[in-house]
Amino acid sequence: MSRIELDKVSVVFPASRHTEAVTALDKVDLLLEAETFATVIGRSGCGKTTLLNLLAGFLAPTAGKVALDSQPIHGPGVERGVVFQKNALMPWLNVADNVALGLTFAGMPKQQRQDRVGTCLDWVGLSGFANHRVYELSGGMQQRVGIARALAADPKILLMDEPLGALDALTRESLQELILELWQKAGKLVLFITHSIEEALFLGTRLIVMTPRPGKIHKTYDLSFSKRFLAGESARSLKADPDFIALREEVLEVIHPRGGDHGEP
Amino acid sequence: MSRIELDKVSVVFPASRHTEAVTALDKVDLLLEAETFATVIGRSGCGKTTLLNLLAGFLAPTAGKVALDSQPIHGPGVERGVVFQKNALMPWLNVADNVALGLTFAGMPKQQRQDRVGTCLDWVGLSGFANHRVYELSGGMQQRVGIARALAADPKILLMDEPLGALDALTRESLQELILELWQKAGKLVLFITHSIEEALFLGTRLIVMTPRPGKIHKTYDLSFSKRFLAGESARSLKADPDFIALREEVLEVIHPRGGDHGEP
Amino acid sequence: MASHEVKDPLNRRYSQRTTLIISAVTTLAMLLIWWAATALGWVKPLFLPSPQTVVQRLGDLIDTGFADATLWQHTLASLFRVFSAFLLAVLTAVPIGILMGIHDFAKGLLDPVIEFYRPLPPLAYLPLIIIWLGIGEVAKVVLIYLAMFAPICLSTRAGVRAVAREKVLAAATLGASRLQIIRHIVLPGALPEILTGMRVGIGFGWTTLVAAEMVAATAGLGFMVLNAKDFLATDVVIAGIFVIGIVAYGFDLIMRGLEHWLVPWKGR
Amino acid sequence: MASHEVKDPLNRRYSQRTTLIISAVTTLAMLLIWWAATALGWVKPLFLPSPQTVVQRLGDLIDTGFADATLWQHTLASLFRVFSAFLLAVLTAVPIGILMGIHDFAKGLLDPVIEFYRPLPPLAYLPLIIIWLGIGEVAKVVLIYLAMFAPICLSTRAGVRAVAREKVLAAATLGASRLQIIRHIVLPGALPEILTGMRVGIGFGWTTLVAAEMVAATAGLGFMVLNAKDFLATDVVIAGIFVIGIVAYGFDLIMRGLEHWLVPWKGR
Amino acid sequence: QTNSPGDEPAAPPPTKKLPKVTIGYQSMINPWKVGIQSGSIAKATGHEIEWRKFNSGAEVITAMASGDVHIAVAGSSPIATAMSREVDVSLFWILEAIRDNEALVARNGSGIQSMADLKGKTIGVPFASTTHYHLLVALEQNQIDTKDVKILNLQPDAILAAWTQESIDAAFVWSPILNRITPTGTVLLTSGAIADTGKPTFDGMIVANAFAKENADFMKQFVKEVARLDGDYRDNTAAWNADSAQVKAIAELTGADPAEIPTIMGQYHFPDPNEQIGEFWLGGGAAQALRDTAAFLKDQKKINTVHEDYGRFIMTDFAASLVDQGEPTP
Ligand SMILES: Nc1ncnc2c1ncn2[C@@H]1O[C@H](COP(=O)(O)OP(=O)(O)OP(=O)(O)O)[C@@H](O)[C@H]1O
Ligand SMILES: Nc1ncnc2c1ncn2[C@@H]1O[C@H](COP(=O)(O)OP(=O)(O)OP(=O)(O)O)[C@@H](O)[C@H]1O
Ligand SMILES: NCCS(=O)(=O)O
Ligand SMILES: [Mg+2]
Ligand SMILES: [Mg+2]
Repeated sequence: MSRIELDKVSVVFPASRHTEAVTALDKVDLLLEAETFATVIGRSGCGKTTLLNLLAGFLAPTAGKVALDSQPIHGPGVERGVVFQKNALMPWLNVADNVALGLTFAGMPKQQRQDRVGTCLDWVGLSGFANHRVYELSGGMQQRVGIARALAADPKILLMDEPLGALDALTRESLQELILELWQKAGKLVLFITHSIEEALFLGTRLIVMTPRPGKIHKTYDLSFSKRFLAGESARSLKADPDFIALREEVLEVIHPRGGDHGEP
Repeated sequence: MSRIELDKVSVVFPASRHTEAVTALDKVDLLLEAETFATVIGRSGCGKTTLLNLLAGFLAPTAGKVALDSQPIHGPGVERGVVFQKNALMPWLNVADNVALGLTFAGMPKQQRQDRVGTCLDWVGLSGFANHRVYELSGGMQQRVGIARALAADPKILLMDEPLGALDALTRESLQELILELWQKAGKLVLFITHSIEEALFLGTRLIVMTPRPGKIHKTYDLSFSKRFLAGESARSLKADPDFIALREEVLEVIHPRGGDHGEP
Repeated sequence: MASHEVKDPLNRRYSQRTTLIISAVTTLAMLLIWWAATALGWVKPLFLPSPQTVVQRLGDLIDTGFADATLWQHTLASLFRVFSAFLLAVLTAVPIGILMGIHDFAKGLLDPVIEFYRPLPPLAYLPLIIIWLGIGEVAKVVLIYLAMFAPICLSTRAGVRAVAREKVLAAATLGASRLQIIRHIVLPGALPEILTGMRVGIGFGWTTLVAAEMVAATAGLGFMVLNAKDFLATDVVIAGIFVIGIVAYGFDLIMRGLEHWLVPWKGR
Repeated sequence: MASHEVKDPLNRRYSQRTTLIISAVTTLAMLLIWWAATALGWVKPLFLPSPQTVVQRLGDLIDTGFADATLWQHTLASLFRVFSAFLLAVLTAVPIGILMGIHDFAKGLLDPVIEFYRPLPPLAYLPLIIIWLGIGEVAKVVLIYLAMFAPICLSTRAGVRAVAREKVLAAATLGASRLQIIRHIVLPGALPEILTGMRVGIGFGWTTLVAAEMVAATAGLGFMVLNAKDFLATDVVIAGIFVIGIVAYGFDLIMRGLEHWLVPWKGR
Repeated sequence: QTNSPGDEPAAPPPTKKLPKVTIGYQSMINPWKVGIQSGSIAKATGHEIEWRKFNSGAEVITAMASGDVHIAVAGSSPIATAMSREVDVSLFWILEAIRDNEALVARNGSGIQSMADLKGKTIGVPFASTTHYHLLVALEQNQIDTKDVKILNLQPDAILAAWTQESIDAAFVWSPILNRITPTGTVLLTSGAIADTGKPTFDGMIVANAFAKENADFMKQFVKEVARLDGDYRDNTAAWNADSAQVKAIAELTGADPAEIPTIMGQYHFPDPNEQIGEFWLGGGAAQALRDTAAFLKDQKKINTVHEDYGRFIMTDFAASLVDQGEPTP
């Protein structure tokens, strides 16, 4: 199950007093099946978050159809977990209660809830911070709480908007591994937006390269680096693989063509 | 002239109700001469901005001495231009007036001011935006206005806190080249904080690697890549130079030691 | 066209037009109920005169007036008091607020005075003002002035304190003198809050108007309402309230327009 | 130790302790001037009684009272009115504010009413309230209630609207029902502004107290001050003003404490 | 006017233009109102006069204390209060002795038949006024504790409103409001009756001392005109009928019904200049009455001090100047 289908989907933000109309997505077709790890890359403003918002049900398309298991998406749903670009934690709850939020809504008994929250905090390396207020944490730690919150609810589909952006290299790597493992174990469908080409290549089974004005899917690649990693190859050697480097150069060229336009970031 | 000297400088932020005392800088010695391009790198929280604040005169050391041309620094001065990490533009002024601010304070006549502002906006690729309100610009464009503002005042010493962080790869490169050229032409003393090891290696004649808790200068390197670039070598070939790659690995190892602590970002 | 609009699990946004229409309908409905209540005799005119009576009284007030002055004269008298007080308040409270924002010394000096009198009901110190300043215009203007001073001054102070330190430091590295910093950074930086303070202040002042006109006034909207009340002229009371409400709304519109015009960057 | 402290080209921060000391000195200086002015006979006691007289009168007020009630009884009467009104206002304004924040329909329905009466001086509609509700406690509590309702309601509405959309969406993706969103996201998210509204509201209510007690009261701090004024008892007027000011300050302290305690995340 | 520095400080020449004189009046019905309305007082004194209407004596004495009002009308009780509080004023004219024109009235349907029934009832009265004083006296004389009744501070107009709405059970007030409420009530007690127990009240005119000293001439002209109007009423009472210009003028100023004005005025006694300076009034009685009033108010904790002698607050010169000139006495 968990099959997402976009059929000629366009999103146009109408002109306002100060801005012209923006075609954030232009007739995008996309098919994502369970067990896909889709990574999305593209310049700032090319429509990555817009795409994610469509799937999350936060946004309805101006034209075209967005369907989950052949049913049109009408709004947010518990089967689609979201990790937000700008974290959306509740400052009035401590770390543990933030992570437990989905479980609370589902009415899970307290003991069970605590166990699950403990596991998830462990995953993201925040075991010692259960009782901290979220605003006492650094940006990177907050981002990890947001990831733990989404993971705790164990959704079939995981939509992540630059979830590792604010993390330092080491933490970032360990969370990449965690997400890969969870994805493999549970057969989730993951959509993962990133600004790092290396990350996109390393994690995805499907790389979606987008270009802006109007927002379009320029090209998609089928990848196997993550599978090789899970099979035991080291991250270092994978990233030194000539295929990896060649692909990196290719994608870079697509995103930032040499001698191309100087358009605003 | 323009010689900056730090003599056993420590900065301790005292404990507050919620936080323990932080030793942001611990007995740091540093000597910077005119025509030095110093790049500073280190993990988040290692004291880079604190170092810059000392030089800018925004902060007084808890212990030790900070001197400019043998005179202790007592506060901000017009000879030390600053590009802020978080841009500090004036939203009530348009782009041109923001850039002209230093010239206005100095009482420069209008015509002359306009010429100078035009040049500076040209440099940062914002010629068409002179009359825009700064809050109408993207983050990257605002950062460039901040750079233009500092450049317009033509200070002897230029202190820059991650000035190119929010820029896309292409714009970033052209601004790197601009800063290098200005530095070379005017014989300025530049202190440039960055999170990108590549950028630090490429730009600096002096690389300062800092480590946190307590904030210390771990090591400094004398570099010549920027000089080679200005002499005509291409950036691509420089970055592929084995020396460059070896140094990159070395610095990376210092900043993020494998198997090292998992400290918060 | 609005198909791109974002879904909200709370459904909390209608279009602005819809809301306006609902508001218009509500207003009409209330007028209708008022009319029905009086036309069907549910309430005595002493308690609630009919809308027609009020409108007619409004006409009378404009033509012939009440308590020896026309509506126009009453309104002018009140506006004069409020605007004199406002002018005085802005001219004193803004500089003092800036000083308090810049100098902790000034803050320490003036804080106890302002913080103490601020929460006092103007009616409580009205007796003192009358005994000190008499029953003329001065006492009235001072009462309104005092009601306006605190919000404008405290807003200005808060605005100055809220000017980002980096902005001030940036100006200093660009060679600004102390005065240049105040003129080019602090004043414009605090302007949004100064204007907010002025808006709140004029509202406070208007609220205090009736208290000011309670003693020995011979014209003014507050005086008119109080006088009408003494003669159980409920229609004049209600007409007066409408005029007071409309003027207050006008103030608010003007101040909002001013904000929009002077500080378009507000909240950015 | 403060050598690490940041230099500011405006020099605008002293330590909090310094400011407090300056404030204390100012307060003392003012008391001294007051004392000197009366002791040296610069002003007649009728205009400004000496500090000693006021303190002594305060003692009398506590022991024997004024206008057939002790200071304690006057204070209790006023507190009772303000707190009844406050309770009523919170119980009605918060739910209505939430509804207006969530539903544009409710907003459209109630906005015209609230926006119209909000800027009206309570003294202006006091005559109507008296005509409709008489001169008993109900009229007094209603007047204070009305002064409190608008700020609490509008703050609550603004707070609800300010709850970040992402928070609501996040809750929805975590499976929250509409009610769960209101209970777990909207209510705590709006709490800081609700508390601000309550603080402003209780201030407004207190300011309206004297107006409420102007008509037909037999006890209350406002009544006491007005009554004292009628007999030119300036000492009692000033003593009353002090008590009113102190109670107002107490309210503010309590509400700030409540904020600190209930919404420690405010502004983060 | 120019004064060179060397000049002797000379007394202001009599031709000096006075600043506008401010005079406060109340709603009581009396002949001098005609002089306000017709402008004859301004004409007689040759000065521009700003007339201010006050609701009751409490407002009057506050305004006098502030110095913004030069001359004003107040009852003996607020006058006693002002003098005890060291307001710099003097009584210089007795406007009227108060008798049946101030009365305690119980509203029909309130269930009050006698003074004793007042217990637990609500009584409206303008605080600090003569009626407030008399209400307190009457309660004391009837051994009713002030805490057993609900005394509300209501200005005369507000008393009428509250009466109409039946939110008060009784009121102690003066005309013209008194005449509006008596048709629907029962008079329990008149001020005349209380006066007969040795606690008289009166309405008088007070003047700021400094003003009186500097403008003796104005004062003389002023009392002369007031006395002339009183005299005209006394001499031609019948001519002051409902249709007369005088009564219309009074009605205009006070809001009273012209038809009832002659009756109301009939209840008053307006002393002539000889009576004014006589033993009963300015010559001694007034000071005694003020002292008694003050003593009572002090007992009631309304004021703090009672002066030994209230005679020093009384100026007989202006009234006396009329007698010297051979003003006719009836
Ligand atoms: N609510 C909105 N109203 C108007 N325009 C919008 C809105 N949201 C996004 N846009 C525009 O749509 C385009 C795509 O935005 P989107 O947020 O999807 O970009 P993105 O690829 O996620 O960028 P980034 O990498 O910076 O997050 C941009 O040009 C943006 O300005
Ligand atoms: N005003 C302050 N009060 C207390 N601690 C502070 C203050 N400013 C900085 N610090 C602490 O000092 C240390 C150094 O901070 P600094 O801002 O210099 O780091 P940085 O290297 O610039 O980091 P980044 O790369 O994130 O900008 C940090 O641990 C920080 O938490
Ligand atoms: N006689 C009533 C007038 S006064 O006492 O209120 O001055
Ligand atoms: Mg995005
Ligand atoms: Mg920094």
